[in-house]
Amino acid sequence: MKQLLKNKNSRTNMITYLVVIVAYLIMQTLNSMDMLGSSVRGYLVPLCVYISLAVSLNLLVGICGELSLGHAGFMGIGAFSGIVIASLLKGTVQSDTLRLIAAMIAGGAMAGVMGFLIGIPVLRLRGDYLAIVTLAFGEIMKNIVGNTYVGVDDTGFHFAISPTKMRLGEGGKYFINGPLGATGVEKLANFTMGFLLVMVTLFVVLNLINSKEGRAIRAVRDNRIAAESVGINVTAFRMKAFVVSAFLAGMAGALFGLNYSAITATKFNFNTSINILVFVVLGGMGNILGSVISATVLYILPEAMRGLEDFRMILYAVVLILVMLFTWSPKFKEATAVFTGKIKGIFRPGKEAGNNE
Amino acid sequence: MKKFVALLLAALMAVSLFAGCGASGDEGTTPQTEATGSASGDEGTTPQSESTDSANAGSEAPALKIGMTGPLTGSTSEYGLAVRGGMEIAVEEINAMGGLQIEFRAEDDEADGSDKAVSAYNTLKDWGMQIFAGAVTTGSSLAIAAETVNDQIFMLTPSASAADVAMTGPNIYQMCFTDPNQGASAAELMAQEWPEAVIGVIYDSSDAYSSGIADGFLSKAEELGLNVAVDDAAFTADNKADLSTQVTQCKDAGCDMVFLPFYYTEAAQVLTYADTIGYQPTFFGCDGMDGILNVEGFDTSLAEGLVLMTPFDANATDEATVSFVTKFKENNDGKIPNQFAADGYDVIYALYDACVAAGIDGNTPAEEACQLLQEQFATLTIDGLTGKGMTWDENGMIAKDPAAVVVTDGVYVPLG
Amino acid sequence: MNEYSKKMLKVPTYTLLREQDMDKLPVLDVRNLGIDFGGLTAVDSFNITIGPTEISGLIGPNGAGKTTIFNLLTSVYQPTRGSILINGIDTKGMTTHKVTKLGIARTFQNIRLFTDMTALDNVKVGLHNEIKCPFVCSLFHVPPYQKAEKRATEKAMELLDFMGLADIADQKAGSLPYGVQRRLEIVRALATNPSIVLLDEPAAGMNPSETTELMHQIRRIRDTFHIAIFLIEHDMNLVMNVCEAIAVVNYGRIIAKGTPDEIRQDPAVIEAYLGREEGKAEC
Amino acid sequence: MQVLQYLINGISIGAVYAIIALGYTMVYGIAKMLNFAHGDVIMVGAYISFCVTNYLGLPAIVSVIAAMGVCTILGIIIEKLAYKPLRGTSSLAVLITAIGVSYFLQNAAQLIWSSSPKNFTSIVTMDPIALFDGRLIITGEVLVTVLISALVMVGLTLFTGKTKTGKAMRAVSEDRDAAQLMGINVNQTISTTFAIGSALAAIAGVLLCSTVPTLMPTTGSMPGIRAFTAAVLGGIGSIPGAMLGGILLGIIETLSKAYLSTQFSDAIVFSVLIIILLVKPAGLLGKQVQEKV
Repeated sequence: MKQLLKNKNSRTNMITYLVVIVAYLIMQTLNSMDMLGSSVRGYLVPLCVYISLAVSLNLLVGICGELSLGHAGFMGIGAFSGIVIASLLKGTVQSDTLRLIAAMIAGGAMAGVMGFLIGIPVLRLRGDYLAIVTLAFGEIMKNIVGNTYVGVDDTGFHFAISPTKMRLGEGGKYFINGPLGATGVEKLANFTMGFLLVMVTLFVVLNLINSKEGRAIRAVRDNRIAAESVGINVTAFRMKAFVVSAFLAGMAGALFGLNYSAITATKFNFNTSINILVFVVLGGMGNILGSVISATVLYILPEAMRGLEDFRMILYAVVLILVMLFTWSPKFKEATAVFTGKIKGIFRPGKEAGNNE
Repeated sequence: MKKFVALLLAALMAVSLFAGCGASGDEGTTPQTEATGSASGDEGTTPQSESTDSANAGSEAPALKIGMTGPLTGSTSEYGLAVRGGMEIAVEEINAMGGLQIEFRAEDDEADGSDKAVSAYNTLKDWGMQIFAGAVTTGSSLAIAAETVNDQIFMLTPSASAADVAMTGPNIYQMCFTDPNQGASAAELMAQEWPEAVIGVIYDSSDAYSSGIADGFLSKAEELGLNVAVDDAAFTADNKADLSTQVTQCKDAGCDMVFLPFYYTEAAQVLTYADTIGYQPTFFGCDGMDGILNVEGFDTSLAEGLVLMTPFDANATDEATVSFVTKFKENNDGKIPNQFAADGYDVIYALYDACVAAGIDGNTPAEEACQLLQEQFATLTIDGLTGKGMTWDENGMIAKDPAAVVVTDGVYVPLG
Repeated sequence: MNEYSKKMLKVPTYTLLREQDMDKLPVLDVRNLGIDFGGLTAVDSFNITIGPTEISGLIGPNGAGKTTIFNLLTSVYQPTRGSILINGIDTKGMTTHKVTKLGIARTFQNIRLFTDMTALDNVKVGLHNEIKCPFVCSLFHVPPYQKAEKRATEKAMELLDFMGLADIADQKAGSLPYGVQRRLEIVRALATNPSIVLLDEPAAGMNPSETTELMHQIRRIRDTFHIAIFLIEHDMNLVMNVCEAIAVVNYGRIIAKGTPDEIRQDPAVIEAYLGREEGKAEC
Repeated sequence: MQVLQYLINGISIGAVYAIIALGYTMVYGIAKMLNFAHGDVIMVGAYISFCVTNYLGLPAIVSVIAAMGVCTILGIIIEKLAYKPLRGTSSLAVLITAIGVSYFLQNAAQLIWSSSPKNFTSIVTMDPIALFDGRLIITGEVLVTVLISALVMVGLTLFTGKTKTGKAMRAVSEDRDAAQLMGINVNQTISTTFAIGSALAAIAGVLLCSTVPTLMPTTGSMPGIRAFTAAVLGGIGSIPGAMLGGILLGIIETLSKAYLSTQFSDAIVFSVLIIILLVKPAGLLGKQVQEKV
């Protein structure tokens, strides 16, 4: 353990886990003491979902250096397949928790398979071209899911991707009803499961980063040609990262879908993908704890600003721009460096401020 | 070590922000949220009333808290803002009458249909909402409906028209027509007035409202044996910038009647393009079409002969409508209200009438109000801006006359 | 293998083999290699055979196509003509990482280290294929993986120590001095367990004492790991002292091949390359 | 005949995409950033033009000039405040800031002009040309849009090829550091690019709303993304590529709606994009840059 803490990476990881666990315990305690309002209780699950999405996208954007604009597409696949699986298992599996887990795994698997299939052609592209193709993928998914019908009636299970409404027999029930989306979904999600999802996501992503796979992925990002020259199969590694990221997004999507009684395909649009990307970039590329914190803050922010009424979204935009400028601008970084240097100088008299190097 | 402390601090800050939010949410009406969306400058109650049942017992009953969610920002905010505007007028009028006072609050749900919608609703719940008068869009209503069933909060949506909304629970009622019903009535009307017409249908396949009506229309049309030549001219929210193809399809199929079950925003586009290419069929719209004559810059002559089924006519000369339209214009920079605003207005009055009849006031717990209102709505009959003698069936769906009008010289004239 | 050996005997003129390698399979055997870039022939009729423990050099004026040849050997470019056999296996159509697995490793003219990673991690990336552990194992950090990882760290440290870089193991590669970066790149190449290492101007940017040190190290690498080394270098002192065989290219073609002494006296080389001796300082 | 009509419809919307894409591609080529706020500058341009004609009663041409002026200033301000401080950092950071700017413009427009749609009166007063007894109709908007986007394309090509500023732009686009060393004021050049891009956005906004009359605060966002797609399709950074990509995208969209499926037309359009990029990874007219080893 001592040795573990010596390693800087493992120390950062421990902190990340610790922060999440402590936050969970605090929220759970407050919740059990009935000290949370409905709105805060309402945030808990989607917040966990967005944290997971941000962390899994960070694997792709921050660690691999691949810009993806279609993360919400994977989330959507996960959500809808999770909903279908949860509904189908209703009669056979009694435990809600087991059903939720099954739905999440199915959602993840479905998204992972999709990620793999898309990855085969797409991962040949790089940079902004990869970005536009992932955007295209998200739009295709949204369009197709919006015309998908899944349901059961007396004659059994029905599935159709069709421009005209699929009709079920008398007493049939739609799980996914085209543009209306999934309605009458049983709410299985809960905060503990959200917390577990975050932990699993963190575990997978952090372990991946700190394994030989992660080392290889970082090498590929740093210098693709050199990585290839030492025998690293670049395409395979991009694919692995892509599929893992899609899988995690699918799991998060399934939890999200099962947290609401109705959901439509339009939720998983470009804007949602962009929002997740904003969490990642603001939290710092490759900084997992940063993603967790920025997803939390940015998700809560517009909610906390409800009091501003019609000015809410415009102020959110202003805050977003300002935060980006403050965290990324070289000038501002310089200014803060000088500032912290001065502070250090106060505490360490005798040494010239800002001249510590 | 320094970094560790820094990170821990950051984390603690995040947690405290989170918890801080929780606390403020819990109190419901912090000063900053108090002003929100409430059109209640002149009410007699203190906004600090934390809960509805205990604090003010004995003194005069606090105001009844009615909440609404809808898109107040974003691409569909037009509808949310209209409903809010209509509701605010009704609340002002009611509060001015004395008697039962209403405190009203609107929250932005961004027409999101999942997390944002539920969180807007939760914010209202924390505020102490007793009756829910939303949501505006079908997606958000579907997501919130299940919550209201759990919480036993009465829900009367002004404009969420999918049949599934009311079917979610016994506590959910609708003020507008349900989509399949509206589609079916349109088909019936066509069969009656234009039995020989060659019909084309253009609809928004990414929108529940539009595809719901189209679906209801097509199945009824099949039953009635109408001649539908084009039934798949759909568009989506992403590609509605260009509707020329769909219009051309109808033109090429020789349609002399084109059914447009979507909002006037896109309809204006269809009418303009059809005019450009000299295509002059009879256009037939639904309640979402109301408002087309008031689009700024729109040449109303293009809408000449347009048939639409709307429950509301802003140009009507009856006293109620005139007064409503005047007030709405005053409050909204001269904007003319559409049926969304009228539905919102009617919702507040329906709730008010029912509450007065059932003796519900600011002290009634939401669950109790929910029960009482359900009993009331079973027998309630309302005369409003969007219809006379409106009643509700046991599913919570409204029964009102689908008044069909035809645009003549820039105003609505009853059909026939 | 026999088949191959027979072939070798048929075309003895290609070889620059040292005597002790005569009865062994050559590690690199290039036949009639050529590449065109949009009508422009960059390399043509390039033939070379390198024995398993040979140190050979590739020299030629700037723009002669030396680095292009290295890129062809490591499949960064696919050749238009000819064949490359590494340890007897044809690399036609293979990607770079596959060719690396056949036993060829390289350094780059414009150093390509993983600048954001530590020196140790750079070497461990080179050891990637040595850590044999399935994806799931490394994902869950199971004990066998941790053991393999530990072994890799030890091996990487050994390699760093070999080149005298053990004390900078924890420093970011990008922050190291130029000469150290060059040596680190060699260590990373060695980590892939190659049978031949291609060094692209290993002494570029080094001062004379560093260069002398490098010469010793190049010999030591061959003698310790028993591998072949093929290097591009402009520093004639290094080339003539270290290489046992030299090939000279100009305009993409070999103009001379032989021992350092033979090259020194070759009239074609003198004309094309050494003739510009007075300009040597500029190189 | 039917096919021709669909083709013309496709070219009509495609030319609008093209002119928006020209703005995207120019900014991308030189500043190397995806300016997701471009679509919203278009919207602002359209609103300005609408206000000038409808509220001030001035002729259409004045409204276009006014829109260009306002958008140019807006573009410069956005660049100075939001993008310039981040120059030289991760391009992703600028992308996110651009998204912030996009949100800002949309919400500001909602506060200023309200969210109710306005019906934009076409600036083209030409009557449609009816051919083959009215079975084929070419609207004035189509002709004007195609003409103007072609003019803009040629103009931009000449500008970047012949003028000093244009050459500086190309130099910055090729190699920013080298250009700086050659004495080119990179910041100035990039600001000029934004100014030109924003002026183009104003024209694009007017043309977009002349073709598609509904004007709302979100009017620019979806065509913006489509145009971005078109720019990538044609090879982002390439001026003729943007034109080709835009027209092609419009045609594909219209034909897939007409003959394949209206419901799945989004999926079809984006699938075509993916397929084209797989065959030509740098877009139709884009330069494939080989990484030097």
